[in-house]
Amino acid sequence: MYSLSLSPEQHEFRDTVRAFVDGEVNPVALNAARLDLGDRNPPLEVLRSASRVGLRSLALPEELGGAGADALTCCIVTEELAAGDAGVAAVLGETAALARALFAAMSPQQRERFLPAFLEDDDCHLALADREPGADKALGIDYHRPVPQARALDATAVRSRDEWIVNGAWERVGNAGLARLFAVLARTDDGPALFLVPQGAPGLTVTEDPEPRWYHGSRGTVTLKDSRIPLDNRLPAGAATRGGEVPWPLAVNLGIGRAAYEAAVDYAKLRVQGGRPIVEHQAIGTKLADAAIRLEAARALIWRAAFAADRPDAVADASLPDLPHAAMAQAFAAEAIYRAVKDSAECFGAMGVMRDMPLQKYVNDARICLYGEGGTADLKLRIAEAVASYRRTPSMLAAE
Amino acid sequence: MYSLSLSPEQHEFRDTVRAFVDGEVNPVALNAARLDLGDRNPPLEVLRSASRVGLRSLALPEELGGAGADALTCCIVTEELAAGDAGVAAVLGETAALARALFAAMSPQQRERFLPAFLEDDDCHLALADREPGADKALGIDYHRPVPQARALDATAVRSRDEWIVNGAWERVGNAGLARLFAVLARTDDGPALFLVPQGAPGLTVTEDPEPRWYHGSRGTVTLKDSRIPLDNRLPAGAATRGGEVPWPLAVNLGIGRAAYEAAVDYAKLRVQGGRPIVEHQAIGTKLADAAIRLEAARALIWRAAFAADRPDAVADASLPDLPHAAMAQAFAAEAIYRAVKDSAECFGAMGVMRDMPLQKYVNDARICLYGEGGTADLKLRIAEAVASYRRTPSMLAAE
Amino acid sequence: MDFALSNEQRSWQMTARKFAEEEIKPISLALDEAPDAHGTFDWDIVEKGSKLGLRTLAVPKEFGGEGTDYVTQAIVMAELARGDSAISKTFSQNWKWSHLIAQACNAEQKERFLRPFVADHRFLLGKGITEPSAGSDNRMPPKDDPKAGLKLRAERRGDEWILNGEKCFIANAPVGKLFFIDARTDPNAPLRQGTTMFLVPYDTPGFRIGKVFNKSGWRFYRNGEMIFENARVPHANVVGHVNNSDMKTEAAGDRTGGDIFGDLELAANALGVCDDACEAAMKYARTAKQGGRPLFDQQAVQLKINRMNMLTEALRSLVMRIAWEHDRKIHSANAGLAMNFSTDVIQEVTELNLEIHGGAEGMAGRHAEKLTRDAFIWSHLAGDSVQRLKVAGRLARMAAH
Amino acid sequence: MDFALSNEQRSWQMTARKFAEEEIKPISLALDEAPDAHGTFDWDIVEKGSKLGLRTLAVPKEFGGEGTDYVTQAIVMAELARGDSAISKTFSQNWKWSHLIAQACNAEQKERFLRPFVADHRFLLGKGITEPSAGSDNRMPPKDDPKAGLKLRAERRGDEWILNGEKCFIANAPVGKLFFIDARTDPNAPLRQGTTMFLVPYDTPGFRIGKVFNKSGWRFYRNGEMIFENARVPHANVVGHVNNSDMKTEAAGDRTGGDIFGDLELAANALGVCDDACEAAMKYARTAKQGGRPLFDQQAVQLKINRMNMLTEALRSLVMRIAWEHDRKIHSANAGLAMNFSTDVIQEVTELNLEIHGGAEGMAGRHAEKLTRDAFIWSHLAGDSVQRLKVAGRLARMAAH
Repeated sequence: MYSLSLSPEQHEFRDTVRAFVDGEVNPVALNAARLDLGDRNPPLEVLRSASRVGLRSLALPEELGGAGADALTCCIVTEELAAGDAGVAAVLGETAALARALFAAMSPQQRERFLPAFLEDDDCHLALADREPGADKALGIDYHRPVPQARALDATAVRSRDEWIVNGAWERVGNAGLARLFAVLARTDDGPALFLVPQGAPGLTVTEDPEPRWYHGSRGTVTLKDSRIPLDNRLPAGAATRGGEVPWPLAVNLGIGRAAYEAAVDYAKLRVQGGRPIVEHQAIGTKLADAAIRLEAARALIWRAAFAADRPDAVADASLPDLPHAAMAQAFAAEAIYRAVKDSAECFGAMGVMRDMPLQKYVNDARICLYGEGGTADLKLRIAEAVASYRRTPSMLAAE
Repeated sequence: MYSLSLSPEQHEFRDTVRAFVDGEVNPVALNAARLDLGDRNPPLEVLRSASRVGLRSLALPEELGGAGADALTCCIVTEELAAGDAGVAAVLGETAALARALFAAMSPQQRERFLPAFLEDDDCHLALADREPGADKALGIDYHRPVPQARALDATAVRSRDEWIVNGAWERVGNAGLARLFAVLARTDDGPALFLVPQGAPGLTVTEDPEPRWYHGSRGTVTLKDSRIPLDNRLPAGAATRGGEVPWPLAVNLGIGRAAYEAAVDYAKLRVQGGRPIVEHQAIGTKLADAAIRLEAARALIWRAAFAADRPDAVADASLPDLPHAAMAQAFAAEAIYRAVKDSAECFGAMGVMRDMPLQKYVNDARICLYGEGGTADLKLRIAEAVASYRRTPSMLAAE
Repeated sequence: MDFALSNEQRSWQMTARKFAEEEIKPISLALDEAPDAHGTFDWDIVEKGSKLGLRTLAVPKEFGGEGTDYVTQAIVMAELARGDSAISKTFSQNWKWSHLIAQACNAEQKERFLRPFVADHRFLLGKGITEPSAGSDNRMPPKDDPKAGLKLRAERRGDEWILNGEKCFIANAPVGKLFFIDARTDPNAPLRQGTTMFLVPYDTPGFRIGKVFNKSGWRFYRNGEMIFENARVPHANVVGHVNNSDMKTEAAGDRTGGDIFGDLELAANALGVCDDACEAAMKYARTAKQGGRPLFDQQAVQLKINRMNMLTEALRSLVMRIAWEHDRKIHSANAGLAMNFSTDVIQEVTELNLEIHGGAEGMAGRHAEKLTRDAFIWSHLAGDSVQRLKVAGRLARMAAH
Repeated sequence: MDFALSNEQRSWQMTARKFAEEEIKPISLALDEAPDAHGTFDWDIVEKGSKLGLRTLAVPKEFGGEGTDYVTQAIVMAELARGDSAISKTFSQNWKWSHLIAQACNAEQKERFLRPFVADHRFLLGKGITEPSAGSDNRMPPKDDPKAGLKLRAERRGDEWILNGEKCFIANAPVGKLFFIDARTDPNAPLRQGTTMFLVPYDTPGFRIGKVFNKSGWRFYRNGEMIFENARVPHANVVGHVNNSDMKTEAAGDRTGGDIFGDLELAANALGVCDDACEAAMKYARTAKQGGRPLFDQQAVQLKINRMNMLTEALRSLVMRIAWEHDRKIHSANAGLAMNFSTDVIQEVTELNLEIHGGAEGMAGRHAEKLTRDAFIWSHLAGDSVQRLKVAGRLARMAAH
């Protein structure tokens, strides 16, 4: 039954997180030093507080000690967090989604070894290292054609007695600088597998990505050099890696857009020019209306993508079209929100570009969502393939 | 509970109407003569068939003999119909929505007099005449200011013994050329009231609007000159006039967009240039992906507006923001769909502008949705007032 | 740097403006609204314009034409389009092929065809390239499919060529007296090496006009199918060399004539339509009222008018620059860029004009609506992906040098 | 019609291009990435440029300047901006106020201020209008609120004026040696009748620079607060007449100098940034590979490059036209339209460039990112609603005539 009403739990999550953002995030995030482009590191104290409210383990199933939130609820929470601080939202979003995927995939023994530490330690964030340098995921020139040939993993895990010896390098690893536990993808004699590597493992090095930062939160390159990992750290085969494709990065984008828009509305009601508050001028009013429309459309598509992740049956029964909903939501939202944020910043005049004030940060943050990871061009090619009913075979997909 | 799954009834409605459109609408609508701008009159035979399938009384409550469809279901049905023929969809949408509003508002005696004829006669369409010439509904210059003064109705209904004598003129009356029953708004001694006027009433004249047609279906000016109407034809006070604000015109727009897009996808798979089907070219693929994204975003906002009409509690409990959802959906969809349709037509090259082929008609039909009724500028001012929390008082609204 | 017009250019501008205001504008809307494709044309306006020299503007003076430069041609196209875009195009279409005759035909052909063309006020020119299954393949022949592109066959038989096949969507087809026809003379060679261009008079045996198309915009500008059934064309009508039709290859020398003119043509025509729309919008905004005050008092309307004029002045500047570049025979990608730009500009400007006229009744509203239909024609002539990719390719080749 | 440059114009173009390539470009990115607002400036580049005449380009020759025309100035701004937009603006800001001195100052003031300005390679100029609560009200004073607009007070005391108040967001404030300051001399009169313009040297007693702003883009171009606490300015420093500051009123005569120059300035600067972006995008697309082939082989990339160049060439054409109009003292709304257009163009072009560079590391990616930050500055200087509404008003006044 079609309904856009939120559940009581979702309302409660939203209210709780909104209060948390007001009380604990904003005082840090709206500080002039933090607004400056020069400091984009996620504030650890805020992350710890968020963990204590349960946001680090939000998506972890209840039976494993988490809040068991579905993809939609994760998006609602992430939007609220990102309206306060995109970096905080990104770190928590990644950890929460990975917690769901990784702990569900673990063997009981592995869970026993890793879950208590995760639950107890407010600083325990997770990271997935599965992208190797040079592994180009873009369709690009191969649009609507089979990818020429499968690319083998460079990273290797070789068994030596009671250990794995892992060597490899992975780039663009989310949460790299903060994670206490990594899952890394490497090649073994019997195919690719994920290995759990704790922070501090021998031979592990993490390097943050260089400026300008095309990500929110933390990201970097992870290398393992002759790292010896206990035999039991190999995750069981077929482990789903990403948390059911929770589209939380889209919700980060939405939170950024909302923060900019709400700031602009507030300012437009206060700032008097031409003898009246500028919101009373058609030019400003129309600009804000456009921003409101874009944000609502973005939210509608993002929540739709979240729902499609939560409920694949809605695609199966044709309630939703069989299209890549997350890609469509991302392509739409990234452009729509960037425009909404730019329009919001414009309402502030020169203040919109000053580095000790929030608007330039929102513009920067929205630009990251739009142009990071190669922009929307490739998403559109993936959508186009779906529109053209061009289906990549599993081996083609594996080859990517 | 948030869900985008359709109910079994909604699925069934959609499938039924889709089959009806394939079987009975398309053979008429895709005829070269009908595609030509010169003939835009809704085909009566198709309307009759649609009535026999129950689409004329779609939104009429079940206890009154209709299908009792809610606003969302009406939108689903209207989109399907409009993908076949926008004119057919518009006539049926207007009648269905008015049937719900008018018959629900009638006294039992009135219902007894008018309902059987409505249910039995497949040609019985309904019209509401409530806009007087010169009654400017645009906010325009009065954005964020009170409307200077209330404008009294020019139309009058004067009681004379056992009859009302009604005089007045109304413009832009949907279904004017087809309606067998009109509800007209006129001033009485005790305030404005609606009167039921059957086709053929003495003194009733209907004139179709001139070219170019800025509407779908049928529209015209209605005048009553000393028309004598039975006393009982006055509708009870407080009758809701529009069918709970069913946003079916937005679904007409969506159907037009979908028809153009689907035609373009089909053609792009067939047409070979550059050694391969044009859909395999990035330029065409990206264009179609953009169209798909715009249409999905439009549908998401339109269905959201329908849901908000069906379930005002979702706004009350803050599941949805307190914003004018229908206006936002319309402003967004009109622009997004027009662009999607233009892009779709472009895929056809010169065939996209030939009057015996469908694409130019879709462009024309989408342009009507975008620029009819004064375009989107005024919608945005209404949205801006809501964004600025400027609330028009009831008397201000009444004055409009 | 000097943007001023010469006296001669200004004089042509005034002639065209007067003709557009006094002769074209009064008939434009009624012709546009004719119920069928045949009622949209008017020979009188062609004759009247021809008598002013507007049909033969690009014919060299030694053949009795006006011999104007490209700047003049751009200005005149824009002025005529301000009256009616399709009527302007009907005139300028003749300039386009006059350029081709002057450039590609031999002396005997010039005598044989230019003279009667100049003499007859109802003599219109056309060129047939597109075929039902060969549109963009003629403009950007795919490297990996040498058989792609036009299929119309011409086979030599003695002193004649026998043509068989069809052309589709050919401008001026139903009203032209002479056509350039590209035909495949070597079916096994790629397009550019296997095609020959022929001069085909309208009364050639075996050649006839098929369907006449009814378009949603540019209705005055006739368009139709051409059918060749053993059509017999003398060998003397071969333009240039056999198997070497393409006048756009670098070997053809002057890149600013013939088809490159088409880029300037669409851009300059669009400019005139934009001028028309800007004028109409300002007039309506200053006179129509809403809430008791002129529409123009509203910021939302002012912003639209600003945008319309902004885009129009940018287009004007670019159009005049490329016209000047053509006169100087400067090679650049600018003409193509201007043509692409004119698509975006004419459509946005006419749509904003229509939006300002929202709900306007009578002439003003009908005129605003017509302009958007005319503007939509640009989508497949000037601004489609193929036209944009072609220009991108030219930019890359220039960057490589 | 002639778009060619004179030899002198071309010579200035080459000087500026060489300076931009050899001196500006090598330092641009590092200055942009300085951690605080103070590290973004570099006096050496100012001195080097000044020695080439780039600081005094608009000062009449009789005062020792270069006395160039507007076309030259537009070309030089664009060339410098191709190296770094903010460095270009730091130079051209001096031309803007040189024009004002030449136009509005009396002979004694010219002697007293232009001479030292020309002589000192580190002498920069500025003008203070905006105040914390008066931005667009200074540009479009509301008719129904005569007290709106700037608040900084100047009161006469003998041969001096005593200034009290604050200016905000003033370009060159932290580095300038001489400023034009608008102050309210009749607090009861509307802005245009109650304001006087003063020449205020940086070392005026009671005058100091407050906060120095750290901007997200144009970081080289310094910007700060000005604080006046009983600042004492001699009466001889009044520009023009008391209560008649506004040089933009029709009475001021030549409308193409001073502030109108600002419209051309932003448009020409944007043009240079677009040239930089187009060049970077083409270079990257032709060298970077994806799937083993150059990015440029992809249609999606070609379409972006087409659009970047299309918008840039349209802007170039319009910029050159308005520069020429300024030289000819032709009055139109075109300069304002060009400034508005430059906002849309610079932002879209730099954003497309960034998109093409998606994921590019190192210099190429950082440079692409910087350009979008610089371009965003246009939003509040050149393309905000007030700037567009002002131009729409001018269009309407012209239509009324």
